[in-house]
Amino acid sequence: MPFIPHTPDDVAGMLAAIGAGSIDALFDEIPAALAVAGLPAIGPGLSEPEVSRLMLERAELDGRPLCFIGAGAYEHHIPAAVWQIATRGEFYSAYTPYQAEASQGTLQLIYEYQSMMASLTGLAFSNASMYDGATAFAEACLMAVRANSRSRSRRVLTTRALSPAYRAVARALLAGQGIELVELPLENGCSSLAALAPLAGTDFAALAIQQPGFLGSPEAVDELTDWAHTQGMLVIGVCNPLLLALLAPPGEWGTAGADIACGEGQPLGIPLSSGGPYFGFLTCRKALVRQMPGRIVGRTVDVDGRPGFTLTLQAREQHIRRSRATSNICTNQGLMVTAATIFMTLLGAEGLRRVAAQCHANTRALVTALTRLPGISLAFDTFCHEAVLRFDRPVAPLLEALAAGGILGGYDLADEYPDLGHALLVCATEMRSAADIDRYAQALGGILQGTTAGRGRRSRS
Amino acid sequence: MPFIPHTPDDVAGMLAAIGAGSIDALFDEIPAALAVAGLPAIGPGLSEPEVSRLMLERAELDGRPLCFIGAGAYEHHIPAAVWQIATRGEFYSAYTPYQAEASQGTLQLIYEYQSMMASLTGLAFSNASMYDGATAFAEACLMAVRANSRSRSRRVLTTRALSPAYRAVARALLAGQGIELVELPLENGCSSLAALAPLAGTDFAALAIQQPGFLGSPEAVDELTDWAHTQGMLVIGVCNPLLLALLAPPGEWGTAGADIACGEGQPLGIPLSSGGPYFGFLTCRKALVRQMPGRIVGRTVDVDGRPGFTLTLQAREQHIRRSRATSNICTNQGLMVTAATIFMTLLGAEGLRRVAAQCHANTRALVTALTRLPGISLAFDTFCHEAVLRFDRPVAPLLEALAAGGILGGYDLADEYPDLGHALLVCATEMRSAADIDRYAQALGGILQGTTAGRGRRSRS
Amino acid sequence: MSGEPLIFEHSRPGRRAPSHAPGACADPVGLPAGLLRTTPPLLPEVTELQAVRHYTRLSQLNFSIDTHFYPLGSCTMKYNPRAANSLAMLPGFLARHPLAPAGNGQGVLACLYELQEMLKAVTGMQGVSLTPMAGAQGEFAGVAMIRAYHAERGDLARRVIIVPDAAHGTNPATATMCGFEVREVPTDPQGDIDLEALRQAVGPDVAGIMLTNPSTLGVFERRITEVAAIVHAAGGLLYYDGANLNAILGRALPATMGFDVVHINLHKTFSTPHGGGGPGAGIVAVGERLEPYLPVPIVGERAGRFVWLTGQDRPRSIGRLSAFMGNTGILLRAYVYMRMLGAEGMRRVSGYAALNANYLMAKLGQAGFEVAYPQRRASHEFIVSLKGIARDTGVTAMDFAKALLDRGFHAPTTYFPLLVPECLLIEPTETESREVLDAFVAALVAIRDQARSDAAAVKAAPLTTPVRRLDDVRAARDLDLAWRGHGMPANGA
Amino acid sequence: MSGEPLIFEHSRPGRRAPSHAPGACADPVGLPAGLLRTTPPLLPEVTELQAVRHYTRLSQLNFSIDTHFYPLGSCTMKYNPRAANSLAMLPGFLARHPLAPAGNGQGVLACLYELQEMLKAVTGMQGVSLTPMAGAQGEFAGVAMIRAYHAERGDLARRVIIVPDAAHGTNPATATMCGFEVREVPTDPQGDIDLEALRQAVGPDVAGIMLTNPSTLGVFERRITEVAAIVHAAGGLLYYDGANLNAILGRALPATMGFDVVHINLHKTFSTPHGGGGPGAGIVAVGERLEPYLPVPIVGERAGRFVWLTGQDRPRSIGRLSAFMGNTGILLRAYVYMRMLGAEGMRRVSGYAALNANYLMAKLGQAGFEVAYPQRRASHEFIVSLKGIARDTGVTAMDFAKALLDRGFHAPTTYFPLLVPECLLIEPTETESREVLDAFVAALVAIRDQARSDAAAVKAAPLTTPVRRLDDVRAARDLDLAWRGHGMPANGA
Ligand SMILES: Cc1ncc(COP(=O)(O)O)c(C=O)c1O
Ligand SMILES: Cc1ncc(COP(=O)(O)O)c(C=O)c1O
Repeated sequence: MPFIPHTPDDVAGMLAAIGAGSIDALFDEIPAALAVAGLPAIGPGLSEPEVSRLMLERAELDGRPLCFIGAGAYEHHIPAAVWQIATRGEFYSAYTPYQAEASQGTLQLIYEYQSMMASLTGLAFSNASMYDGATAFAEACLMAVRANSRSRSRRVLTTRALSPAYRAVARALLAGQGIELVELPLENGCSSLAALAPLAGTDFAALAIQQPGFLGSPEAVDELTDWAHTQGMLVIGVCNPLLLALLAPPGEWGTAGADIACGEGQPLGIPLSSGGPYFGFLTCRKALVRQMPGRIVGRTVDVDGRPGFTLTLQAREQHIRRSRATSNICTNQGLMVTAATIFMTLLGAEGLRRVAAQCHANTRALVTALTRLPGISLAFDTFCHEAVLRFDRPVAPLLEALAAGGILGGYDLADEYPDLGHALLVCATEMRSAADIDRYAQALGGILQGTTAGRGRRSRS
Repeated sequence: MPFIPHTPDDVAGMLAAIGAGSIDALFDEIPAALAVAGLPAIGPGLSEPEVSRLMLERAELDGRPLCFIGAGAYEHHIPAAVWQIATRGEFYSAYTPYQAEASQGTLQLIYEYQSMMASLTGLAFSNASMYDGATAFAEACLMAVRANSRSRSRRVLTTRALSPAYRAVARALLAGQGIELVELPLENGCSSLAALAPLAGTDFAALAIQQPGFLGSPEAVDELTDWAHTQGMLVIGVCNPLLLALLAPPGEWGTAGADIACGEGQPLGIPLSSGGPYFGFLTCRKALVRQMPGRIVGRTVDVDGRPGFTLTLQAREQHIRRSRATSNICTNQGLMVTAATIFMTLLGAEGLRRVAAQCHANTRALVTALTRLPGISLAFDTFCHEAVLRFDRPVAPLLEALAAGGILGGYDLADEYPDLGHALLVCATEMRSAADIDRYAQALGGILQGTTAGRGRRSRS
Repeated sequence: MSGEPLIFEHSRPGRRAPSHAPGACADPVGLPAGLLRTTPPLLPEVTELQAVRHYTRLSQLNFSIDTHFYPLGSCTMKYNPRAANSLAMLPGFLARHPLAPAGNGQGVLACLYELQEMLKAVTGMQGVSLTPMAGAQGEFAGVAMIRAYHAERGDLARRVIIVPDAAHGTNPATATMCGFEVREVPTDPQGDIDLEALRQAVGPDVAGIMLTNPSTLGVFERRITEVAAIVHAAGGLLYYDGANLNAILGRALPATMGFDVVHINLHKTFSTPHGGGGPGAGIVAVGERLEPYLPVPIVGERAGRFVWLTGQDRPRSIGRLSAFMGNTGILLRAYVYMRMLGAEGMRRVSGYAALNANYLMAKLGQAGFEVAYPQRRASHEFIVSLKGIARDTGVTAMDFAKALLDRGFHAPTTYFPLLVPECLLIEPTETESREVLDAFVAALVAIRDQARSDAAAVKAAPLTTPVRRLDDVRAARDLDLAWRGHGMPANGA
Repeated sequence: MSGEPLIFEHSRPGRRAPSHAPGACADPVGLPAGLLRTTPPLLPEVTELQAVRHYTRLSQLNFSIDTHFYPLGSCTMKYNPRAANSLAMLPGFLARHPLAPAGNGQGVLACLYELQEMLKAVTGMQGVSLTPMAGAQGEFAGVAMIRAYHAERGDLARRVIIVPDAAHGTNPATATMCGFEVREVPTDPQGDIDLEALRQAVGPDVAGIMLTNPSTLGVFERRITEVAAIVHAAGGLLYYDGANLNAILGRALPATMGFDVVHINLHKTFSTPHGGGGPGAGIVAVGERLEPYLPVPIVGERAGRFVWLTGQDRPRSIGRLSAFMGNTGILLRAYVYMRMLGAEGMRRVSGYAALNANYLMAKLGQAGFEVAYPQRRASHEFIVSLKGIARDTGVTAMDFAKALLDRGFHAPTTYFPLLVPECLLIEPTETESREVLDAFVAALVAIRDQARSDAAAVKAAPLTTPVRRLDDVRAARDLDLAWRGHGMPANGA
């Protein structure tokens, strides 16, 4: 009986104490018509050696291609200490810190996390995490709609330079409450400033912009923020937290700074892992904190006057406020926050800055190498750590050929941005070496010439 | 400065407190003629991402062949919990528990380990570990020579059925003290009982036997033990601790039981890892404990009468007894003992027994499959979890061809046991499936027929 | 501060001990200077040793399953197998980019596909989406599907979701997020839903009902078939909050009970870790009617290869709930656990969870504690009310909770469900031994004895934890949510 | 029992919660029944949760570098980088069988080969063998090589190894294991070896001398060149105990000092973990004269491939010291660490280790503590003698050690080296910050103050550890070294 400690004696003694004849008898309140005898569609249990072998085989099934995809999830080096500490049982197997006195480890760590995120984004307060960057964005929109007392609309102005996936998630999450997203068009890979004028005077609860934009180019965040504020909108900044070591934080955009910042925490020490678990971060100006969704930890004192940490402002949350809560979120992404906090501690401001700068330098090198090939050009001149390349032919077959040679060449923009022509979003993080970039360029050159790359898909350099 | 916390201010302040002008000045007692300015042959430091990439590449360089080698180190399933707990910082980064009050975790664990090893081997007392099975064997011989007051010889009788590596190590370690190993010849893969008679009356301090023998066959431990005892020798049993869940423990051999048991702890949750770190275990009869080398933990009470654990019988050890110590061992294999103790706890007696029985069953299946091939026969009928196969041609070229196909076919006995002809020691632990065994048989069949195995070397089934 | 300073207090300006980042790298070329950061963020400057020591020490301040009995009702804090952790974290799984083509993920997709199939089996449902990232998001997906269903039929008047008064807070909060109003129905004295009140509550404005069965009161809703008939007859759909599935695993199927949609907290029944707050995974399973609306992506199979089904394949889907594919790593852990249990192991889960809960309930009842529904079977959890003791001694459920910490037990859930005064919701789970349960009973008895002899002593608890009772009022009033630097006020910009 | 029962006390007969072993399997066929075990060994029967909880709790009872400052002199308890751990435990490394052909181990052999080369560089020696499994086995290898050297020359009268009185216990013990007699030489008042006594001690019966430099007194042996000349002139060889190499890394080379052979404790200078007792790695490096005798195996290179060199390739070798290849996993950790440091990082190790030691010595001297060699530079460690305080107050070095535990510091090494009364051998290492050192000074001052005002209070320490002072006499007298089952006497068979 894997995981079950009961001896036959235990079972007999316990049933006697209960006054029941068998374990099955404990289910006698289930109406007979509803009772099932088992789960025939589920096979027999596997021992740990058996399941280990199965998973090892599956983990190795697909090789380890060289990855040049970014588009919202990034391969960065994760210090070994991060997960060795985060998976310690005391962090890994605890619940939400409801009993503060028995959870000071988790609580203090979250307080430290909140401090780091507040400082990274240049805003006053952070919550303890959202599910991922996309849901954090949706909750930021909801928060803005609730908080902007000057606006009577249920509309948020956003832009096609903001991640298509984030916009899709926000649409799914906001639909029920009748909140609508309106999108600024693109101009040169960025939100069109020219498109602002016609919108002046229209009632929007908020403007949401992403820095850098999904296509890698920096947005004119100062102009956009100031314009939105003059229009009575709140400003939501969506950011890659790693790049915030290098780029101006939302709290410093324009004259007054953005009001809310959010984004995907994955770059801060979270493995790619096919898409999750990641975590969303969410920070805001002081005045908005009571509209914040999710858990928040505060520092206070105990009866002896010693400092300590506890969940606070719980009156916003579903377990107290129920149908009038700021959100339905309960379980968040605690363990990811644990890892991210250790990651930020190990890297420090200077370490984050270096990683960000190196990503930029590597992507620049990649762009240089690929645009030397015939029929490939850089779409938008200014970029941060990813860039759009324009091709003279459809990208999909090229990506397929690259993948067959063990290279993931980038993110094809054909579906989401057909107006960009044959366009590919590429990214070379600090993990890609000069040799990796060279290998990509060689392979693509070969494919373009009609020859195949001809290298084994598993080797890395 | 990786790993060094000092800020420039710290350095200045600390040098001022010392009254030194620079860090280099702190080395001014090193005569100028001896001082070197650096280590030109050593390259620049690598960042963690760089060294990680290097090691990942090296770890994956050689593929993962299917292994049918045993010969003293065995691939067993290691429950995930074992190393997740053993590498917790509190175990991983502690020193020898000199300060008992600050080391109760390690001390209690060793006490539990000693209890388990004592019970597994059927002897009274265990120490806290030796370096590996081979050095444990050598120390057992030394111990026996010191302890056997009836013997005036510095000779230990052993046998060719005992691991050649262990005998080699013992020779290296005993040479300085003029202790000699005499070897019983083989008969049918086991120690020759017929060879005993001529030795009767010869003075040996001890008889050392391995159960099962290196060639996989069980020794007549009862007869050997009783004979040795009648001759006034002590008896040293060398065992695979995993198999002790199935086989009679040394403490129960013959009428009185062996006096000392030792062996390689690797099968108890220690990864193969190219040969180490493993650990040696050593247990003995109560009367011999003061001749035991190495650390020993005892249970006692504190000043409040609470039970607690501490290093004990330290007067045997080098840091107290110096040149008259029972051994020079100081650092042992503590972390491996931590892992092994968790391993034995998770498996329990029944789990160990099942693993041992499954290894036997798999090796039997392997023998059946391979002896169906032409020119291959089983050398010795009775075997435990490895067996000797006899070939009609040299084994080395076959092993090479198998290795090219991703199969490690066994341990070639040509060097150590040329008298056995073309002989191969094979082992299929519980980790080898029926499909694995089939793959081996197919591949070998193909090679014998002059065709190559033709399977990719990385795939496992 | 529990004796351990903030990580910022270990920091010193100018400390530079990096080994994790590339060497110094110039600022990016080509980016407008105005977009660059001018003052670095306030992150600590410490060595790896300082970081490791700090977070190791912090970890030791926590209670957790790996260190303590943790009978937190509704949360199912049972053992999280270590194999699930290490197998989900195999380098091959961790390295895979979410946007890598499916051809590059057949290993992980095979696991997810089989997980979908197993989840259909344990619920009796016809379709599964793994994407919701926690129970509450699973609820969102379910209610959004109910909404989409009515909307597609043009049945736009259904603006109400019915929720029992004992429901978890996420249920009403979810209904609101989906744009519904909440209508509460009461519980009858036996702990079942009040059928008369339910009949009153349903009508043409009702989109559906959210229920958990066994309910948060720890008892099985015996007239569930009738409940389903009433709601379905009125044109509403039934949502099953699967937080309590542990109690009936392999014993009854939500589909047979009449539910149209269910979420399952994999971090409860299927024992993925809760990580001090998350991540979870709140997969949804649906019957035929709601199948078209499942959130994407879903894993499909085509010609022996696994593929992602997205909005293009499933145009009636309520859409995407995460940027990529939910909490994949958690899904893998649940997959490993389910494969290890197999059919028999799953039935054992509910069997032994019920055995432990009923035993604990019987023992506490015999020891004189007031059990909320003494005539009922406990499910995998049950409620003790300390109303009487609180009245007699002034010692409350909260005081008991704190006193338990001093005795080495995590407290049960307190003050939930809201309708039982001074309640403890106790869920021992199937992975705890009888010895632990007996020790827990002894601790509660000892605390009650102390409450009678020296109430103040109980109210002074905890004494042995890193901090004692915290000033929550001050925490909410003088908000200190972030460290701002040495000598800076707590509140900041 | 520190509050945590023995694992055996968590066990219950009949508990069967296996998930790690294959299903039930019949007893082997063909084995004589008489060879089979009749009563199962007394191993615990517990669930995985019980095991995990028990050993997690036990771990929390330890001090360790990851949780505490651990200034254990001679032991070099500095930070063990976590990357070294995870990289040495990559599945590809762990899975490799030691008897797999070298062609199947080019990755690991490349690391070991480069490690050999780096170790030559840091010692100045010509040959390296990685096989010794700890410092003491490195010593054995070294002295055995010296023995083989003399023996091969027919110089059989050399039966003595000289060892300074301050030497570590392993030095004389090793000499004995190698069949030598030990002759001690004294230390002069400045902490250097007494040259006059050495001249007396050498002679045709002397095989060699074992020294560590800096010595265990924490000072550099300034006249090492003279020492070498004296010993060499008498026909002896010089052995360097590299336990203190951390102090001179990149500053001086044992080869240049005149040593013929050196061992290095990789678990000290090269920061592999000590694991609560081991494993270590005690590699040996030798000059030309001893090169042929190095223990096997050694990693060689042939035509661009790495190979194992064994006894067949090296017939004059002293032989094999482990069944396979020593503590390979530890060697990989040291390799990672050395690659991360590089040349500059290695010099920083000795520089900052010396800075910390000299700073701490200066601060303690200024605070009025009696430093053993105040006129000397400290190496990476130094000695404080509490003789005066012990005389005045009765509070001993042992009492100070225990009182430090209560203040959250592991104690320094006490009562070693034996020749300084009431000594503390203090080694802060380079990875500790100035703040920690200052706090440590403050703690020692506070203990001394308490010793003067209330000696009994210091002698009562520790109070905050899981147990208080233990009865060592009883431990040695009423030997209880193993649990024998419920209700069984401790001593057993
Ligand atoms: C009954 C019930 N429903 C819903 C939830 C919400 O699940 P989650 O925390 O995963 O969002 C919980 C758990 O907290 C619960 O106990
Ligand atoms: C000076 C000195 N020599 C030798 C040794 C023995 O090394 P090991 O413990 O690795 O056997 C030590 C360490 O304990 C030591 O400090």
